[in-house]
Amino acid sequence: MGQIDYGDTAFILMSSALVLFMVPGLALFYGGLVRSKNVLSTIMHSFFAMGIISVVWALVGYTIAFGSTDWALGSFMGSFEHIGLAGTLGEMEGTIPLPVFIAFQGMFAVITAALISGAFAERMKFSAYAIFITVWSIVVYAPMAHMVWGGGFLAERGALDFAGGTVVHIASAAAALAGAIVLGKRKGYGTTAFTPHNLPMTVLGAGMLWFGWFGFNAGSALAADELAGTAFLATHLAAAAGMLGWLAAEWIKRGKPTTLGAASGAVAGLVGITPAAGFVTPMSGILIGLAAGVLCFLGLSLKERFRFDDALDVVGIHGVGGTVGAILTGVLASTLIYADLAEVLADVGRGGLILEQAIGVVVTIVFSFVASFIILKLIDLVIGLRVDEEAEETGCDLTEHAESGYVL
Amino acid sequence: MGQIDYGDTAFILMSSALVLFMVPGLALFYGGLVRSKNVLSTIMHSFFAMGIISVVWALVGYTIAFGSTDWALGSFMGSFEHIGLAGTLGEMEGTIPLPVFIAFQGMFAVITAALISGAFAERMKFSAYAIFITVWSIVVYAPMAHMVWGGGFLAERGALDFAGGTVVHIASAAAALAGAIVLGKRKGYGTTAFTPHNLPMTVLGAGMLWFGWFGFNAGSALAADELAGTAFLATHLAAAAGMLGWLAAEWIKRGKPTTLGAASGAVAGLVGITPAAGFVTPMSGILIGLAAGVLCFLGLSLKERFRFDDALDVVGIHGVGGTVGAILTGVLASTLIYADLAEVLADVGRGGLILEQAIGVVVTIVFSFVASFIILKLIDLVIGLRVDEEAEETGCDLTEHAESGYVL
Amino acid sequence: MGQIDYGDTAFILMSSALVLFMVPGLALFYGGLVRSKNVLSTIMHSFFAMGIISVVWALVGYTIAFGSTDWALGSFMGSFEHIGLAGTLGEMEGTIPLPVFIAFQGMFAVITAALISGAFAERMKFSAYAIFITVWSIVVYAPMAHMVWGGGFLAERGALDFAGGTVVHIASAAAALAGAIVLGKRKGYGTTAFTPHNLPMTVLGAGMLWFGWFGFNAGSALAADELAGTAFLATHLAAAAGMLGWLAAEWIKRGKPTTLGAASGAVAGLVGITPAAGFVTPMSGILIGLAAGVLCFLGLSLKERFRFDDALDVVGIHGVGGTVGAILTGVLASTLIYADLAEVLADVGRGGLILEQAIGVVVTIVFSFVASFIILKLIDLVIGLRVDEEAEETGCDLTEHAESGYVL
Amino acid sequence: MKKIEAIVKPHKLEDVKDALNKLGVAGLTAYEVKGFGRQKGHTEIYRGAEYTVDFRPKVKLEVVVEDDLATAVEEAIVEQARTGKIGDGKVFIYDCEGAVRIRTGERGPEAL
Amino acid sequence: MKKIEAIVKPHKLEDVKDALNKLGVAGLTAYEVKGFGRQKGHTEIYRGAEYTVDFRPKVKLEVVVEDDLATAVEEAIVEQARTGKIGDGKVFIYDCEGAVRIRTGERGPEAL
Amino acid sequence: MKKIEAIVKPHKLEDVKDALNKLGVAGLTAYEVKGFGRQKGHTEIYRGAEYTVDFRPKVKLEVVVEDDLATAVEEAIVEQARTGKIGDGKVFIYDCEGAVRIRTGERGPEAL
Ligand SMILES: Nc1ncnc2c1ncn2[C@@H]1O[C@H](COP(=O)(O)OP(=O)(O)O)[C@@H](O)[C@H]1O
Ligand SMILES: Nc1ncnc2c1ncn2[C@@H]1O[C@H](COP(=O)(O)OP(=O)(O)O)[C@@H](O)[C@H]1O
Ligand SMILES: Nc1ncnc2c1ncn2[C@@H]1O[C@H](COP(=O)(O)OP(=O)(O)O)[C@@H](O)[C@H]1O
Repeated sequence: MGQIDYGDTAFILMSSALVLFMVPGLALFYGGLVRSKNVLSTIMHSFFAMGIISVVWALVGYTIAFGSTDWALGSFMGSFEHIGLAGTLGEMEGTIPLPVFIAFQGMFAVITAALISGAFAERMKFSAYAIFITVWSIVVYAPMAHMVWGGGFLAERGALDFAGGTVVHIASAAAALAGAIVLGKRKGYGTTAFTPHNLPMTVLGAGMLWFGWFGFNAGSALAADELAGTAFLATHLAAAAGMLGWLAAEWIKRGKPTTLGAASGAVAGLVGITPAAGFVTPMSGILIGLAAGVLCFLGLSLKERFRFDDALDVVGIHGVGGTVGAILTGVLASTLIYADLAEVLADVGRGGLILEQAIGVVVTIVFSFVASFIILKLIDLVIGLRVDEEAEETGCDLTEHAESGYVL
Repeated sequence: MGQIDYGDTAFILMSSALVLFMVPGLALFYGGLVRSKNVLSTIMHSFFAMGIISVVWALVGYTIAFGSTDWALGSFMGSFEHIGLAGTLGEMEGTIPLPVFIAFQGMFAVITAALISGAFAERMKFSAYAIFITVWSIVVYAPMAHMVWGGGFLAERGALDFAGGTVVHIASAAAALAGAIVLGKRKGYGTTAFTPHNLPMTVLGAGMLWFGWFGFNAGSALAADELAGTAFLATHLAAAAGMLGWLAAEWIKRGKPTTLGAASGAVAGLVGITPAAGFVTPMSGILIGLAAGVLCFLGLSLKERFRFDDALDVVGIHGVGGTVGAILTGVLASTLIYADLAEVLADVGRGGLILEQAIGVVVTIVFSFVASFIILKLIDLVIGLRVDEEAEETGCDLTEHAESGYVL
Repeated sequence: MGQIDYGDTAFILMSSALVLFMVPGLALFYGGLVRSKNVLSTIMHSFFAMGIISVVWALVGYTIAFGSTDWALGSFMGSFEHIGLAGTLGEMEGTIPLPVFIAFQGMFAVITAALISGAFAERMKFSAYAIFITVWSIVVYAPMAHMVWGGGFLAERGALDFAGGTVVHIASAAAALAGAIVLGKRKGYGTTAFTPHNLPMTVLGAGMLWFGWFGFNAGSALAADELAGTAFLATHLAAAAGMLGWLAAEWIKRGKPTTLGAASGAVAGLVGITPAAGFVTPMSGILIGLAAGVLCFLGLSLKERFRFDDALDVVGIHGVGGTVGAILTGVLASTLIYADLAEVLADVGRGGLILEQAIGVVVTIVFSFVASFIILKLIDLVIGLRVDEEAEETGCDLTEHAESGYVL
Repeated sequence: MKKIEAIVKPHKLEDVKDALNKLGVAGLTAYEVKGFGRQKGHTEIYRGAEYTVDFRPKVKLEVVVEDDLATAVEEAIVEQARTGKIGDGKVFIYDCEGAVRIRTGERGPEAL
Repeated sequence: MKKIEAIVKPHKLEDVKDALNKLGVAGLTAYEVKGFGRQKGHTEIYRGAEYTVDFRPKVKLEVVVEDDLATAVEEAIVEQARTGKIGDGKVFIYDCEGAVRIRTGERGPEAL
Repeated sequence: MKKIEAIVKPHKLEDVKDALNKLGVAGLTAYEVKGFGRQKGHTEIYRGAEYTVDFRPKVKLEVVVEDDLATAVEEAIVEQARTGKIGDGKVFIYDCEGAVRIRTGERGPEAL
């Protein structure tokens, strides 16, 4: 059992707080993009995840993700030894107390669930949403975390995912895609203008996300060491370059650089660097950010081509960005940052590593999409997923929550 | 004199920043709940506390709270040796430099004063408010902090209050109750609808509070150690469970779960866990949060039953939540987290501990209520507490500050 | 090469995150002050700086600021050895990894560029703005940072600037002055009312700035030690006193204390303490804050006297506040905090130190003003600085970014 | 039919609506307006500069009624909206030539 | 000239505008209003207390047209704005005595 | 009495108000509206998608005056609100049958 380091512990405690802070950030990022009659229901999607997923994490999520691999299903999920956090007091995870690690990882569970909700905006029943993310977090997220970080089979194969490119972003985007398909389009989609009602709110949300992402990525070093430092810097530069990439693409294709583009591009860059942050040099962060910014901008057209109503572009940003990041992690991972890489490269070569990354992406998409699809269909059967037409017209704030966002 | 630990110091510095950040969070939490014509005056209540109380803390508050107990009134207030922070440079508090401790504690003084203002919203003169919180912080808060944390008589008796259930929440709620009574009801109370003007603002405020509360509770360990870690996790789970408890109660009683309910419930859970965070296991955090969430929801009806206009429910949330937390701290305190507890239990038993907690609550309520009542009456006599009728109708933003919140 | 300290590293990583968070804070602080038709373009000024300046910093800014002094122009700028961050991995800066220092300093480059934009609000072309801050950051900011912090000639002379009174605040204010003059007044200046459209947004921004400033000033200790602690406390008290100073001046001169005054005064206090934070006692923070609060309030009249349209008072707050702070640093620097001061005082005396501070101020103003003026004139010649009249009337959000801030 | 427009203090809207409802008025339309009049405006202060704002927040309500109800409506509004202080507002009466209920196509007084 | 005022459901504004435009109406003015009528309001809940809100969001549009276009305009509005559900709104017709185009000073029907 | 309604560019409101005030008009009412007309709208871009917005922000003001002041008021508005560019707006004149000052109960021109 490790010896506690107070510096590392301070850092992960604060990183946990930062990741938690991303959730209200996401609430605002999403909330500003919908019409004002749905601002609260959209914000509630993220905010409520802070409640339900945190409790679920303590009860069962943690043990499924990080319980022992030493049982029949150990490649896919941890054993139930830590149910209700049993046996976690007084333990260590490296140089930090285990409860700190549990808190840190719990924040990831929360934000991942919340990310999905961007595809559900403006038409989903709150009760259905509540059930969905609860089940999803147990059945999809926790096993995914186990497979990649908890010693499960993807970890075994050697897929690199520093802070959650697959586990967080691709998994949530695949669920979002399932959601957009099962829910169907918003009333008026294609004819009515669904324009953001409050972009300053969205930019504030993006600022909070950027800020919190330092905890997400640098904190994933689980220590306040040089690795945390390079991950921090790579994260920052990727966000910056993501903004520039998106703005450049937009300026060329649409003639104007937009504020929403700047915010979206920064998020795209952050998504892209997530799997890579602890494996690449800071300067590679610029490349990854640029690529993610441009490709996510182009990825927006996916929903038009395939005609699904991913209201707030979870697929376009987290799906595309996560995939770009996962692949580029394979391409750009550097022994300067990740010494063990030398061995991997000797073993399977750069091509083999990239292939492994691609396998991780595909497994995640397939698993999360299929599972999400099934869960959603079941909920739809039993209680229905969608508010009725009139409620959609009135807005979900009033019909689902009996509240109005603004009385200015 | 202790040896400095840079990890602990880093943690308390950042915790201090987080606690400070709760104050603008509170400003928005409260600000969103009033009508738009009072948004600035309500925000100003919290924001101004950051100015006046910080300075007052450095000048006299700190020495009253943490000056030596070694004089005539030592059971009730510290000696004046550190007036103007005299003799604090180069000193240590455990493993952190004393100035860091002073800053950390100063933030508590600020937020406690600001909390009261929820009961004053929409009708109090700014000048009266400014005088009130200044006097209150010196005459009520600093002595309370001394009695509980500074070696005063409640500390002596063995009351447990990790991060301020009594000192912060109950003390401010008792003052709020006095304020609601002395000020009287808002014009139109009972006939006009006093509905929130900007709930996204309130939710953002709640998010900032949750984030900052990690500094508040985990920081109260004064070290980045396992205690900080369990306090952090207990705090997070209590907030989450508080949200769930409130929403469940609301869903059952009113038929809808509301966004404001989610935000209020999270705050209730955070209030409830405040005295307990460093004495209970993380899983107990869930129990305390649930209890606080449900009971604070029910506690809202107090103001109707007793017909006082506690505009933003300081009594219902901080009073009820603080009391629930203080009592449950006695019930759930665990030797797993707080080894010294064994001795206390051997001494007075669980019942004795709970009794001690109850005594702490009662002393705080009586002291703060009576003192606040007297201060308010005196101010009312001399300069008047309340804006005139027409000003109330126009809104305090214009009449007290010559400003408008929005020109959208 | 130093030994890494995890506590210090944790602290500077978090401080870097806090400084980054000041930028969306500034975006909102400024954004709330303009008319709603310019809210996004104003926010974009700050937000975009997070993108472009971060990348520019990694590419060339860092090496110009902190590259070796050991070459021909070493007194004015660093050598190009670290272009593209070459040769920075695996290095240390004191007890923290060099990449952490690079990230921390990069945030300063971002916020400094963003600060200038307050003078450009409501009338500048986005393309011209983008070019301006890019060039300015390379040609003005990085050399200034070198001269004061990187071993350049002002450092040599002994000017004290703990966290950027000259480098950040005076340099940006001088550029803002040049901008206000070259751009000219907003259409309708003097006849139309340019009143803030969303003061709660501005107060939130001020809260974020206050919070982030702890990273800015305390982080400038580059360690989580007692110096960081006193700098933290001095910063906090100066912000508080700045608010009180401004409010008092305003209450006397205008008859009302305003919310915007509270926010502006806090920022003024923070600006004032920036150069001083690591050289003065916490109690001196109160004096500096009070002075900055009162003098910045009075400094607002400069723009009326000299008839330039510094839309959001960069000169009045950052120029005046930075100057007050720089001079008072000379007056109040204390050997209790800064032991090496004894030597300086022995050498040149208090008067000599103050003179040196004044020289630092003058050099910064002249250099930044002249360079900014030239850059702006060149951009104006080539692509034009200002949107056309009709665009100004419609608002820059629509014309520059094809977006609307609100559809409430 | 007559159209009656009233400009009243914002906090009087509910009372007026309730009174009209009791009179048998089945519908009305209201919106926020800025009023300039004898009631003087106010001063706002931002960064030390004073701005005079001449407009006051008011609510305007419009109701179309059959001719014979017009006087009663007018009186009810005046009664409910009066505080006796300057700025209480006005009632204006206009002629309305036609009305249609969109849902049913009913015309004239039937449509109200 | 006639002034036609219509109170419609907010999401119908675009359709109505397009229809009028096709009829040759060159301009119109719209704004958000709160409507009270047969369509009942809703309940909001804040901190456990229930509030009844009687007003519904509507959009009012106004268009001044030459006399002979009035009927067509009225019909187009009714057609486009109808959903058949309660709360579809009303159309009111008034007489307009004069019109001026500010830019040119043109008067009467020319000004429209 | 006549009711004069004008739709003008938002930044002209203050000038118009001042001019009417000089003419002896003691009160008026204004509010923000969205205007559709010859002045074309604009395009907004969100996440790569383009949206056309046909409506422009305008301010509408209403003033009821005695008959003999109507022409002067109309002219003053046209003069102040004119920029000569498309979208300057319109003035419309209507008949007003009655007016009441709520505060005093005064009726007719006295009420203005
Ligand atoms: N001639 C007018 N035309 C249109 N609106 C008017 C007129 N005169 C007053 N108003 C409206 O009535 C409101 C109240 O008028 P004011 O002169 O302030 O007080 P009072 O109605 O008590 O005489 C004004 O704010 C304005 O909205
Ligand atoms: N007499 C009236 N005068 C003015 N506006 C009216 C009147 N009656 C109804 N309205 C407006 O028309 C809207 C729709 O009326 P309502 O009675 O709810 O439904 P419907 O038009 O289907 O009968 C109301 O919300 C209100 O804005
Ligand atoms: N027939 C009409 N009825 C009502 N409002 C109109 C009408 N025509 C124009 N308007 C209003 O006048 C404004 C200006 O009209 P527009 O045709 O754009 O320019 P201009 O007045 O210069 O001819 C429009 O935005 C609209 O608000």
